[in-house]
Amino acid sequence: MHSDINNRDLNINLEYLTRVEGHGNIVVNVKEGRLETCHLDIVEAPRFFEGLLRGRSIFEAQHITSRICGICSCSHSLASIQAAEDALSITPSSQTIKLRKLLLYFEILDSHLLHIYFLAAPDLLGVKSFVPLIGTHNEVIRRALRLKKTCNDLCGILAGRHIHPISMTIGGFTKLPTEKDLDAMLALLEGMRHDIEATVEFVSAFKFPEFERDTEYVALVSDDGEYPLLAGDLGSSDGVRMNKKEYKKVTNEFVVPHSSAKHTKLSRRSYAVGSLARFNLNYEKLHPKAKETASTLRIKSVCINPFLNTVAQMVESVHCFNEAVSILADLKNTGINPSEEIVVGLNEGSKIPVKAGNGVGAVEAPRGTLFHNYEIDEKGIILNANCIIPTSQNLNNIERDMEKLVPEILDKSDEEITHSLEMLVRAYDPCISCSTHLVDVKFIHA
Amino acid sequence: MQDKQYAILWKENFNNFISSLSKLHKLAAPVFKGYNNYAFENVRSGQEIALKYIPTILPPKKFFMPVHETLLEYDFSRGLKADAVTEYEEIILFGVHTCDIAGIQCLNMVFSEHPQDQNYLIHSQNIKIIGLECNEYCDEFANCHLMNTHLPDGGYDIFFTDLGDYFIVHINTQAGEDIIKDTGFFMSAQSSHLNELASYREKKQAIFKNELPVELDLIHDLFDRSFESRIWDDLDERCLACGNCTNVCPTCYCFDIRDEINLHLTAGKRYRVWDSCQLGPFAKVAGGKNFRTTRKVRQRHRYYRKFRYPMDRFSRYFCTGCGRCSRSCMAGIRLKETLKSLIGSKEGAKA
Amino acid sequence: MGKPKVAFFDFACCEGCQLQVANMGEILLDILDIVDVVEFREVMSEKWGGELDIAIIEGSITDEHSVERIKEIRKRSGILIAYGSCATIGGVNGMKNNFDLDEIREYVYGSDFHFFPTKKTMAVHQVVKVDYSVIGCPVYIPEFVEVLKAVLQDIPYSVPDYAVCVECKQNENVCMYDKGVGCLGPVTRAGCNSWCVNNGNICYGCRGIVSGPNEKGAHDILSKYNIPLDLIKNKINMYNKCREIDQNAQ
Amino acid sequence: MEKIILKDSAYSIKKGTILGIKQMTESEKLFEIALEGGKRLDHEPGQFVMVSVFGAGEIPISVSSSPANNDSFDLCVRAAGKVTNTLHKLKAGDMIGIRGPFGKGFPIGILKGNDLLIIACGLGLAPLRSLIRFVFDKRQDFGKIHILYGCRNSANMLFLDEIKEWRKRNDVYFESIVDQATPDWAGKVGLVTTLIPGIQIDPDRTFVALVGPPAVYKPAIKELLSRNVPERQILISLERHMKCGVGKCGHCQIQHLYCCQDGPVFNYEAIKHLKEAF
Ligand SMILES: Cc1cc2nc3c(=O)[nH]c(=O)nc-3n(C[C@H](O)[C@H](O)[C@H](O)COP(=O)(O)OP(=O)(O)OC[C@H]3O[C@@H](n4cnc5c(N)ncnc54)[C@H](O)[C@@H]3O)c2cc1C
Ligand code: SF4
Ligand code: SF4
Ligand code: SF4
Repeated sequence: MHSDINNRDLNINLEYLTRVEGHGNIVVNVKEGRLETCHLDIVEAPRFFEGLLRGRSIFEAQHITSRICGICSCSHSLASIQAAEDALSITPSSQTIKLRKLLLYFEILDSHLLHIYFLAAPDLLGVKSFVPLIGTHNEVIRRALRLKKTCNDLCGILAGRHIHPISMTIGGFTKLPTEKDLDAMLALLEGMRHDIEATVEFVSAFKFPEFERDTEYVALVSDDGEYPLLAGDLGSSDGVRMNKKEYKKVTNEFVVPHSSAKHTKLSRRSYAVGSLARFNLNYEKLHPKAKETASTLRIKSVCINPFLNTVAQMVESVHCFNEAVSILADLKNTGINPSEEIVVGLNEGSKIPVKAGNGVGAVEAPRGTLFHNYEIDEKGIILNANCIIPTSQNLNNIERDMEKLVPEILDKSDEEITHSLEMLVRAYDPCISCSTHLVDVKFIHA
Repeated sequence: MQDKQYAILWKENFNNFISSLSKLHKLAAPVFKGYNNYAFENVRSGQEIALKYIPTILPPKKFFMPVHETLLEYDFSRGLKADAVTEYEEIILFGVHTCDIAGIQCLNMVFSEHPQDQNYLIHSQNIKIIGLECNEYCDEFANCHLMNTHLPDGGYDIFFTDLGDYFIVHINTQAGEDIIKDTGFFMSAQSSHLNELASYREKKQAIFKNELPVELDLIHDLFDRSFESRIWDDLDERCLACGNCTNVCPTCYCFDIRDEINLHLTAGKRYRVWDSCQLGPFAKVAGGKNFRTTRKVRQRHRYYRKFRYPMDRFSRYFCTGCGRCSRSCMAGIRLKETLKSLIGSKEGAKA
Repeated sequence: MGKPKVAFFDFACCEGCQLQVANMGEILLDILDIVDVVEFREVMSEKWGGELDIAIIEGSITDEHSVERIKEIRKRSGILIAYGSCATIGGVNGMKNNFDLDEIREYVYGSDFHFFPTKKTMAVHQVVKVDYSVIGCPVYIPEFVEVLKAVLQDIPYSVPDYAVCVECKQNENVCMYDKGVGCLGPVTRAGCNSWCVNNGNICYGCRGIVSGPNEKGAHDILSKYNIPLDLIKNKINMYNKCREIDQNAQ
Repeated sequence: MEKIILKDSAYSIKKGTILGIKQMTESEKLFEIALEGGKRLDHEPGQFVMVSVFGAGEIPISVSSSPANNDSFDLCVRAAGKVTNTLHKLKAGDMIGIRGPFGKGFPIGILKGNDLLIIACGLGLAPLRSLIRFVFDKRQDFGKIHILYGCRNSANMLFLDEIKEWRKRNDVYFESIVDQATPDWAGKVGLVTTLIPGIQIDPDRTFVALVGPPAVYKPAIKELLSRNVPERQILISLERHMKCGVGKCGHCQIQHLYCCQDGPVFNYEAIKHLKEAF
C-alpha cells in the first residue's frame, strides 16, 4: 500500500499484453501523483489489408478479409459479403439470412466462451493462465474445451469450419446443410445445454472490480423485435441514429502516433462497442432465457462498469444459444431448399451480374460493430476498401477508462495496478490483429 | 414354360422392392450428384436411385477396398501386442453396370492370388451385387464394346435388364435367390419374357459398336511394340500428375501403407490408403533414385498395367471400358485417343 | 528426459492457426500431458524466454523487428515449426508484395506512412531454418497432430507432394471444373483432405504449389474451360506470392 | 462395421526381439533378431523381411545371416530416413515386427556344385553376406569362390572383422576396392568393376551374385558378359520401393514383374529385355 499517493511515481511499460488477440503494450506514466501518459499502444505489424484488396475481384473479398482475424473470421466474412452484396445490389434469400444468422450465433458463442474461460477466468481466479487450472479446476477446463470444440464443430457442419468459413459466399452458400446436418447441429446444441448452464453458474461466482465511467455505447439498433446483430441502423446511447451507409460519421477515425490501429469518437471523446453496448441498447430484445441469466448474474441495463463486459458476454451467449436452437427448429420445419446452393468461383460463368458500386456491411461481431466498405468498378474489381474493426473503436475508450481508473487505484502496488489495467483491457476482449489496418484519414498529432 | 434362372419385376413394384431390400440390408446404389455426376451412396428408397446413369465418380471398388483401411493394430505400452484386423459390413450394391462388375472380377483375381489379401476378400464375401444392364451407350468416353464388357458375364448375384414395363432378372447365386425370395415382389419369368430379352440383346448390338479399329486380341501385341513410342512424349507434356485417372479406375488398386501412432507414442495402427503410380514419389527409393521420374513413363506404366502386364499374370485386360479415366482427366488425356494414336503410329502400323 | 518445452510465437497473421489449438477440444489436454507449454501469448500470461525444445511459429515476417525476433527465437530453439500458411509460404500477407511498398503504406496510413515501417513479406524459412512445416490457412488439425507426433518421435514429416485432386477424388466430390469454375486443386499440395471442395468451394491454393507443376498442362486445362490465365495467376498469388522469393534464390 | 481379428492375414507380424546391436560404420548398424517363441525365420540367402518399427512404419530389409543359423538372424541397416533412423535408436531388448521372408533369393540348388563370383557394392554386401556365410557353412558343396567388394571409402566398409577372416582363408579369393582413397587405405582405388578383368574364372561354371546400387549394374554386367559369363548365370538383386511385400501394392513393379515376389533376385537373362529394370 502506498501511503502518499500524491507523491507517487509510476512507470508501467507492459510489452506484449497477453491473453488478448494481437500485440499491444500498456504505457502509463504517473509523476508525483499526476497521470502524464496513459496509452494502449498497438504494435502489431501492419498487414495492409485494405491496400492489398485493391485490384482483386469483389468475389474474393470475403475469402481475403476473413483472414484479417481468426477469432472473428465468420463476422468478417459476413460483413464483407454484406458490403459486396450491397455494392452489387443482391438481396439474399430468407433461407440464406437464417443460415447466416445461425453462423453468427455460433461465432459469438464460440468467441464469448473462449473469452470467459481462457482469457478472463484466469484473472478472476488469480492465476496466470488456464494451464494451472488444468490441475485445480480440471472439470472446468474440460467443460471449456468441450464447449469450444462443439462451437467449432457446429461451424464446421454449417460452413466447413469455424476459422475462415468455407461455404459462405456472395449470394448464399456453396453447400447447404442437409436434413441430417440440421439434426446433427441440434444434437450438438442440446449436448451443450448443460455446460452452458454450468458456465452461468461459473460466472456468477466471479467478483469483478467496482469501477464505473459514464460512457457512450454504440451498436446496431432496429425497430423490430429482434436483437439486431446482422441488420439495422447505427445507434448510440446518446441518441444518435443513422443508416449504416453513414458509418464514417459515427466512427470518425483518427490516427494517433502510438498505435498502428486508428481511434474513433462520436458524440464525446470516445465510445464503446461490444457486448455491453448491445446489452445496454437492446436489452429488451434479448431472449427471455438471456434476461433470466442477466438477473441471475445481477447485471442491469444500463451498466457502465466496463469490467462487466464479461458478464454481458455470458448473457449474450445464452441468447445466441437459444436463438440458434429456434432457427434450427424453424429450418427443420420449413426444410432446406437445396436449389439455392450456389456455385462459387471467380464468377467466371458470369452467373452473378456485376456492376460498379459502393457497398457497406455492418455486422455485430462478438466484440462490437464491424464495418466493411468496398468501392468496385463495373467489372467487380475493388477500387477502394475500408474495414473498421470493433477493437479500434474501443481503443480510445479503453484509454479514457484507464485515465479514470489509474488515479482511483494509485494506493495499490505497481503489480496490482498493472494487473488491474491488464484486466480492464482484457475485459474489452480486444482483438488487436483485427484492428491493425488503417485508411486514408488525416493524421492528427495529439 | 418357366425359367427358374430368371424372374420378372414389374416397374410399379420397383420402389417397393428397394424399400423392402433396404430394410433387410444396407443398400448402396447410384445417386445423382449434379453436373452429370453420379456416386454410389446409401439409399433407402427407389426414388433416390438413378436408374439411368453414366459411370459413378468412384467405381464400386470403394466398397471392396476402402480408401483408408486399417490392417494392423498394435500396442507396446506393456510388451508388444499386435493384431491384424479388418472392419467390414454386409452390404448390397444395386445397379452395378457390366463394366464395373468386370472391374470387381479383376480385383477379385488380384487379391485372391497367392499370397491372398484377407482384408479384401472379407469385404468381397460380404458384398452382394445386383447388376443393371446399360440400354444406352453412356457417353463418348466409354470403350466397353472394345473391351467386351457391355454384356453380363457373371460376377453378380442377380442382374437386372430393363425391358420397358418390367425388369427381367437373372439369378446367378444362392444369395441372389435369397434376395428374390426375401423381398417377395418378383414373378417367375415366362418364355415370352426370355424371347423379349433375346430380341432386346439383338437390338443392343446395333447401339454398341466397336469403338476403335482394332481387335481386342491384338491389343497386347500392339503394346509389345509401343514401349518406345512417341505417343508417350505427348502425354508427358499434358499430364498434370493429379492422380485422378487411377483413383477413379475400377481396376487400379495400388496402395500405400502408413502408421499412425497415438499421442503418448504407446499404441497405434497401420492402415492402407489408395496410392497412385501417377504421383511423383511413388517409385522412389532410399538414396533418392526414382524409377519413374517423368510423367511420360508414369502414364505409359498406367496404360501397360491395363493393356499389357495383366495379360501375363491373369490372361485378361484390366481396362473395363468404363471411360472414367478420360472423363476425369484434368488434362483431357483420352484413353481411346491414346489407343487410336498407338494404332496409327509407326509401331502400330507394323501389324 | 522431461517433457519438451514448447512455445507459440506469432508474427504477422490472423492468429487463427493458434486458435485451431483451442479448437482441438479435449485432445488438447492429452497434448498438454506430454509437452510443457511455456509460452503462448494468446492464452497465457506466463513468460519464459529461455531455451526451448520446440518453437511453433505463426505468421509471416514483415518488418525488421520481426527478422531480429525470429532469429533470436531460432537461436534458443531446438526444433522450429513453421505453422500455418503465413509462416510456411507467406500466405495472404504475400499479396502486399504485389504493390510498391511505399505506395501501399501511403494508401493505408496517409502522408505519415513512414511511422509504420514494413518489408517485403517473407515466409519463415526465407529468414531462418525451419525443421517442420504445417501448411494451411488455417492449419488442418489432424495434420498438426501428425506433425507433432513426428516431432516427438524425432522423425521427419513430409508434406504430401501431390495434388489436392487426389484427396478430392477420394472424397468423391463433383469436380469444380465440371461446375464450370477454376480450381487450384491440380497444382496445390494435398494434406487438407480437400477441405474447401468438400464444402462446395474451390481450392485457393493455401497449402502451396506442388513441386515441378506441369505449367503447360495447367494452361491447357484453363483454355479448355475458357478460364483466363491471368485470373488463375492472380488466384495463385493470393497465397503463393512469396514463392517468387524462393524461385529467385535458386 | 464389424471388426474382426485376422489369423492368417498377409499383414500380421511376428514379434522379434533385438538381441544385440553392433555399430558397423557411422551410418550402418547390425541387428541380431530372434523371433518370439524360438520360431525359425527359414529364409533363403537373398530374401528380405518387412521390418516394423511401430509408429514409424514398415520397410524391406534383406536378411544378412546364413539360413544355417536358426536361433536368430541378422539385419544390416543403413540410417536412410524415417523408419531406419528410428530403428537405429532402438536398444537390445526392444521389440520390432517381422513379416516374411519374402521373394526369391539366390537359387541355392542351382548354385551348388558350381563356382561363385560374388560382387558386392556398398550396402549390397548386406544380402550377399547371407550367401557368403551360407556358402562357407557348406563349403564342400561349392567350387571356386571369388568375392569382390567395393565401397565409397574405407570408413564405409561393412563387416570388417569378417572380412579379415575372409582374407585369411585360402579357399576363397577376396579383394576389396574403394572409390576414394583415405590416408589409412593401402588397397586398390576405383570402381568394383575394375577388379573383374583381373580374376581367374571359368565362365561356363561360374555363377555371379551381384548386388549394389542401381548405377553399378550396367557396367558390371557389361564387364561380365565380356568375360563370357552366360546371361542366365548372372544373378542380381534389384531394389524397389516396397510397401506390402506380397505383390499387391504396386510400388515395386518392374513392368509386369513384382520385385517383392518375382525377385528381388533375378537372373539377367530373364530381365534384360525389361527397360524399367535398370
Ligand atoms: C528388397 C529390399 C531389400 C533391402 N535391404 C536393405 C538392407 O538390407 N539394408 C538397408 O539398410 N536397406 C535395405 N533396403 C532399403 C530400405 O528398405 C530403405 O532404406 C528404407 O525403406 C528406407 O526407409 P526409411 O523410412 O528409413 O526412409 P524414408 O524416410 O521413408 O525415405 C527415404 C527414401 O527411401 C524411400 N523408401 C521409403 N520406403 C521405402 C520402401 N519401403 N522401399 C524402398 N524405398 C523406400 C523413399 O521413397 C525415400 O526416397 C532394402 C530395400 C529393398 C527393396
Ligand atoms: S483404364 Fe480407364 S476406361 Fe479402363 S477401366 Fe480404367 S478408368 Fe475405366
Ligand atoms: S475440384 Fe479441384 S481439387 Fe477436386 S478434382 Fe477438381 S480440380 Fe481437383
Ligand atoms: S482445399 Fe485448397 S484452399 Fe482449401 S484448405 Fe485445401 S489447400 Fe487450402
